[in-house]
Amino acid sequence: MADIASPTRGVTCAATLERREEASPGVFILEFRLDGGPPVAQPVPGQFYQFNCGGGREHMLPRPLSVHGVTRWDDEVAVLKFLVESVGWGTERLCSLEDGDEVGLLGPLGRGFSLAEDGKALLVAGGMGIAPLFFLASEMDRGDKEYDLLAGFRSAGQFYRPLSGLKGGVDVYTDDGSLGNRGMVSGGADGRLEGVVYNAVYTCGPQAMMTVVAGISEEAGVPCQVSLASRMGCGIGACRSCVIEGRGAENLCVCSDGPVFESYKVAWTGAGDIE
Amino acid sequence: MADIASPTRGVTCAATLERREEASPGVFILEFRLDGGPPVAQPVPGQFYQFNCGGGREHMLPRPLSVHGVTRWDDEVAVLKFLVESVGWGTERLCSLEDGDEVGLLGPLGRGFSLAEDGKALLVAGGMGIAPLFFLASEMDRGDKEYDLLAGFRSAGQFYRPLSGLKGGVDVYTDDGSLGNRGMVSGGADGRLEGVVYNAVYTCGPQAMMTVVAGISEEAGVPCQVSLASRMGCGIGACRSCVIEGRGAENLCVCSDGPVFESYKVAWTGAGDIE
Amino acid sequence: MELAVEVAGVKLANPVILASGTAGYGIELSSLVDLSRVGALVLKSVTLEPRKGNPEPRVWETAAGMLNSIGLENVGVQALIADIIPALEGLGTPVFASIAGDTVRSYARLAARIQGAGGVDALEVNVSCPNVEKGGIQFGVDPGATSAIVMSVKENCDLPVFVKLTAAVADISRIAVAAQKAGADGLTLINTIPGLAIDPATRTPRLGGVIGGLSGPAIKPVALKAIWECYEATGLPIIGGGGICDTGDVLEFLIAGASAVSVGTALFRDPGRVLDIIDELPGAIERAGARSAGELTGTLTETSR
Amino acid sequence: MELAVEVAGVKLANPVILASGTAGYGIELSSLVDLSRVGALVLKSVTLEPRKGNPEPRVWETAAGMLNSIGLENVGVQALIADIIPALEGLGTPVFASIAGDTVRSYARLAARIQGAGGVDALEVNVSCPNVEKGGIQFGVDPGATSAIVMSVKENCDLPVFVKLTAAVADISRIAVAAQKAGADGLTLINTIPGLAIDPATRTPRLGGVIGGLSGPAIKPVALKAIWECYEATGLPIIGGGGICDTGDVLEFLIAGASAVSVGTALFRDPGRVLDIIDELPGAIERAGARSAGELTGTLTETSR
Ligand SMILES: Cc1cc2nc3c(=O)[nH]c(=O)nc-3n(C[C@H](O)[C@H](O)[C@H](O)COP(=O)(O)OP(=O)(O)OC[C@H]3O[C@@H](n4cnc5c(N)ncnc54)[C@H](O)[C@@H]3O)c2cc1C
Ligand SMILES: Cc1cc2nc3c(=O)[nH]c(=O)nc-3n(C[C@H](O)[C@H](O)[C@H](O)COP(=O)(O)OP(=O)(O)OC[C@H]3O[C@@H](n4cnc5c(N)ncnc54)[C@H](O)[C@@H]3O)c2cc1C
Ligand SMILES: Cc1cc2nc3c(=O)[nH]c(=O)nc-3n(C[C@H](O)[C@H](O)[C@H](O)COP(=O)(O)O)c2cc1C
Ligand SMILES: Cc1cc2nc3c(=O)[nH]c(=O)nc-3n(C[C@H](O)[C@H](O)[C@H](O)COP(=O)(O)O)c2cc1C
Ligand code: FES
Ligand code: FES
Repeated sequence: MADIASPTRGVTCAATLERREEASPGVFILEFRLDGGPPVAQPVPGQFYQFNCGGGREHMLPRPLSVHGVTRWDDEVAVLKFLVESVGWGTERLCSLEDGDEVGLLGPLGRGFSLAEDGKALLVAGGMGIAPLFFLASEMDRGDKEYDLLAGFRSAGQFYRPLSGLKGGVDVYTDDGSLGNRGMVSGGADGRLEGVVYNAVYTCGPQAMMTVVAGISEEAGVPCQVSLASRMGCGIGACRSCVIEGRGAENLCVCSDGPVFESYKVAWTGAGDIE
Repeated sequence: MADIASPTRGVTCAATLERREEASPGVFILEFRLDGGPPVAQPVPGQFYQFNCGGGREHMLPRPLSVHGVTRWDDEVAVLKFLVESVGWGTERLCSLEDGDEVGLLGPLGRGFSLAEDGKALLVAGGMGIAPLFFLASEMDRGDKEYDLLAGFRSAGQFYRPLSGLKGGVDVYTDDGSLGNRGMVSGGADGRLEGVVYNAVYTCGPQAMMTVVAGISEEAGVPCQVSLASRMGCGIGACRSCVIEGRGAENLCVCSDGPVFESYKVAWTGAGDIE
Repeated sequence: MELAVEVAGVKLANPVILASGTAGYGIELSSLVDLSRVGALVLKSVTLEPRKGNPEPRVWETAAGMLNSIGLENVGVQALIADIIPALEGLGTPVFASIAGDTVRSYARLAARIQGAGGVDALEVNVSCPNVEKGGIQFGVDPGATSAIVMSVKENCDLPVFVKLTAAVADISRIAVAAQKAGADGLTLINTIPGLAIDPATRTPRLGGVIGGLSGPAIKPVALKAIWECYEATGLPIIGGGGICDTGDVLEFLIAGASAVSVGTALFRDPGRVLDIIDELPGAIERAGARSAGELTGTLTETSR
Repeated sequence: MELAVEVAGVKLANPVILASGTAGYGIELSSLVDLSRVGALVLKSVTLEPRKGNPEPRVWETAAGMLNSIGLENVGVQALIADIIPALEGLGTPVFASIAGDTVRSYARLAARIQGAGGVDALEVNVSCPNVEKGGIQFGVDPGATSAIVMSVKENCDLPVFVKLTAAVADISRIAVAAQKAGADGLTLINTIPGLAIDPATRTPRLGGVIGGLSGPAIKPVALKAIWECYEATGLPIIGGGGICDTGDVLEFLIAGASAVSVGTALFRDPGRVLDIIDELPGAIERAGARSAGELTGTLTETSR
């Protein structure tokens, strides 16, 4: 796993909501300032934080969320961006925080994407998979790396507007054709990998989609990195809650071996999804 | 128990905080407007409400609080006043509500004080026992009834300022003598019952204090009504959580037989206290 | 949407029942909750003689639950028959009486008395109260004792008999099978789980009775497991409960194997909640892809996701 | 304020221990939590051979708790001895190894292997894992099996032996007494309580392993009762845990009869919490009127208020 960005050691800290913006119905961009300033490790795309969303003793498990961007990270101030879909108690609570409200964070955790030295990359995002992949694309923009980004949404209403500001080529897919191409974003990836020459694929989204993207990448001989999800306890590799099956029938620990894996390491039947 | 105000049947409703005022450190006057307007029964002094203070599934039991006053009760609007000391999770939560916040209420519950037709009454309040007794005194003011009120506090800092606005005679006791008389309010009651002729005693406060007041009232031959407390479940007489022992070794149900009892009905060893 | 269910021959308009001990004798709740709308009412357990119960404090809140040590305070079977059951006549809702004894013979006599008096639709046999010194949970952890009690109850009455079991055993299905063999018509699962809470300041128990019974959402996973195992082992109709607060909970209990569900602790926060649950149930059942409450019973598939 | 305690001859700087299975092999936590400050570290239970554990999902949140069905995934005793224990050398904190087997013989062999390798201060014998098909909780509900395992472990090692029991039995003190007679030096109480959660939308269990073990504040009252009863019945030193989140909880466990306490589920919300608890403990002990942690152990008075 040497070519996947090596895990940095997370720290526990409190964070204060600085900005909340509804990106699409039920999906929010949340910016948190880390209280006490920036800790040692700045997160890389694909890494995640465990959120203690409050709720007293009723809710004992933290909620994992991928980093969506680094708004500021200097000697004094660290502000991180997350893209959160409200799907249950914890995310609903996060999405209804108000400026100045505090949460507990642990991170950055896990291994992020590891970028190829040069060449062009294909980024394939389905649904909330856009959270880490938009961060990745932004970082590639900063490093002047070439990429195309395929992004799938249920329909036009779910489109993530900041995509328009990216430097790379962005192609949108919707299930109902209400915006961009009609159909699955994995289908788009298929066409691309046949034609254009990419030297890496990075993907995140529902498991079915990642399974397809991993398959066609392998067929096309292009290395593919996938960002997986699974239900987590500790987030640091201690409790073995989050494991999925590797291709050698071994256990892969999503929180500390991943969440980003080379696609060929994963047994695609048991892998988790993010949506 | 015919001479104790008969129980009215409570209803469940939501209520919105209209006003919060810190009466003394950690003690708040909270005014709640009942959503949906006034239900059938207007509370009388000594009755209480069960507060669902929120907290998701972590906190399954409601918190009982005596009515402290009726700010408004007409065809459109019902606003009730409570005096709450922050002593644990639920009361802390109530005391940190902000205007416009909602809680769930059930009430009015239980039997309140029943007023003698005429003559002069002695009201003896210890600590938070002032909550129902101030309501009683205010009602007596409205009905032009004669009374003296003895109120005991830990020290001057705990003094409940609105007492100064009452029409009846108010005598204050503090444990440390920092305001009014030094010593126990029950001692004050002793002196009073020897000299002045009262035809009723109404008391609420710590159990030790009520035990003394009940004893000296009985000795002086003056009927005494006590407002008891105990840990509650349902608040409506269904679960038998709240019982205390009666003088005939029978069970008295604080929530529905009480919380106000004639003192001679209570076996003073097992009785609950409010502080 | 069909909400009506039949459990051991008792027809309920909907599967939502008020749990024993939390709704008193019904009368106390009647001005707050329209009892004609609930599926059934299980009365507080009664004993042969009236009982005063345990010393106070009798309740203590715990995380997502509560401990109670009421100790079976009750009016006794005589008052139940003379005062309570007649007062509930015309309610339009099935009434279950619940009985608790300290000997096999006392259960038999309770059953016979209630049977003789009439006016109830079914009998719940409480062999799992954790708050009494004699009987109670001591019977419910012992297949032999449970069996003997059920047999003697069945011999003494023709009412449908539900046996209320405790989950505080290594293998509840053994007890359930014993109850079934002895003739139980149904099971009620689960009673409270014994627990303790301590006041560190005084180093004394929070409850006058020292040990209490844990109820509320905290015990829901334990209840669901018990119901699933007893359903698999016996196929008996089950009234399932333990921490039910909303329709999602109700669905879980039905799927685990319950034919009807009981709401207890949640009544304390808001007695009206039980009617909300009933109102919301049709929509929830539909979203779960079923056309009736009964269709969900025992449909757990053992593969996840 | 004296925080140091001694449990079955093992000296701890303070009574707060990290529970087995929630702190991995220590290494994972070490950059987050200064492990030299905790009272002791109990390693994840190991088996003779490495185990892959149960299908995912393996955790599910419940009200004030969680279910887990890890299924004893572990690196096996060989890797524990070769890689883990050496890496923990110099930690300055006592390390407890935890062992789990599916036969009496496997426990004996595990004990012998660990004893031979050295580097640990005590042994925890897990006879209460609810998430394995063979062994685990099946042993822990059976006094005979528990006794046989403890005897064979004691024959094969000189380390202080703590037996970790389940509270999912009718009478835990019976099992505790059996363990004591067989030579146990201490008890660890309690392991998770078996439970079930269901996804109503799919009518499938929330866990790949179907049944999971319930932990967290939800089970605290059950744990306290188990500890109190086992303390009264055996007087053995007890490591008590189940839902501990703050110093108030720690005090309750000590008073019930624990000599040390273990924190598990609460680590997930905030691994650093355990150090806060240790920092706040002296003040809390003082407020409870004691001069040391040890002074509180087993001081419950059976009258309330
Ligand atoms: C590495 C990782 C990165 C993620 N990044 C994002 C992101 O950037 N944006 C986003 O909106 N969501 C993301 N998710 C999914 C997010 O964690 C879940 O939606 C969230 O935990 C649901 O919590 P809830 O309380 O709202 O829902 P509930 O259903 O109330 O949660 C109940 C329990 O299930 C767990 N859970 C439920 N769904 C998931 C899931 N899909 N993955 C993991 N645990 C789950 C929760 O941890 C909790 O224990 C990510 C998940 C993982 C594992
Ligand atoms: C009839 C009645 C009237 C009351 N009137 C007032 C009032 O006007 N003002 C006021 O400040 N307080 C009053 N109290 C006391 C108040 O109910 C408790 O202070 C409150 O319930 C504590 O809850 P908590 O969550 O803050 O504390 P916690 O300690 O967190 O409560 C834990 C549990 O104990 C119960 N409990 C704790 N203390 C008491 C108590 N003394 N009485 C009953 N239950 C208790 C709670 O219901 C809860 O279940 C009254 C109590 C009763 C029974
Ligand atoms: C205060 C209280 C009193 C109870 N009394 C009885 C009883 O008399 N008989 C009985 O069978 N169960 C009794 N129970 C148990 C409940 O009927 C129910 O089985 C248990 O509380 C679990 O359900 P819940 O979590 O919905 O409350 C009582 C429970 C509580 C909380
Ligand atoms: C994810 C998880 C894994 C666990 N694994 C083990 C284990 O391997 N061996 C063991 O003896 N106990 C194990 N336990 C039980 C804990 O050690 C502890 O006894 C239990 O969780 C109760 O404490 P808590 O409520 O503080 O978590 C595990 C618990 C959890 C939550
Ligand atoms: S969540 Fe604990 S090991 Fe991954
Ligand atoms: S609180 Fe339920 S009977 Fe009084």
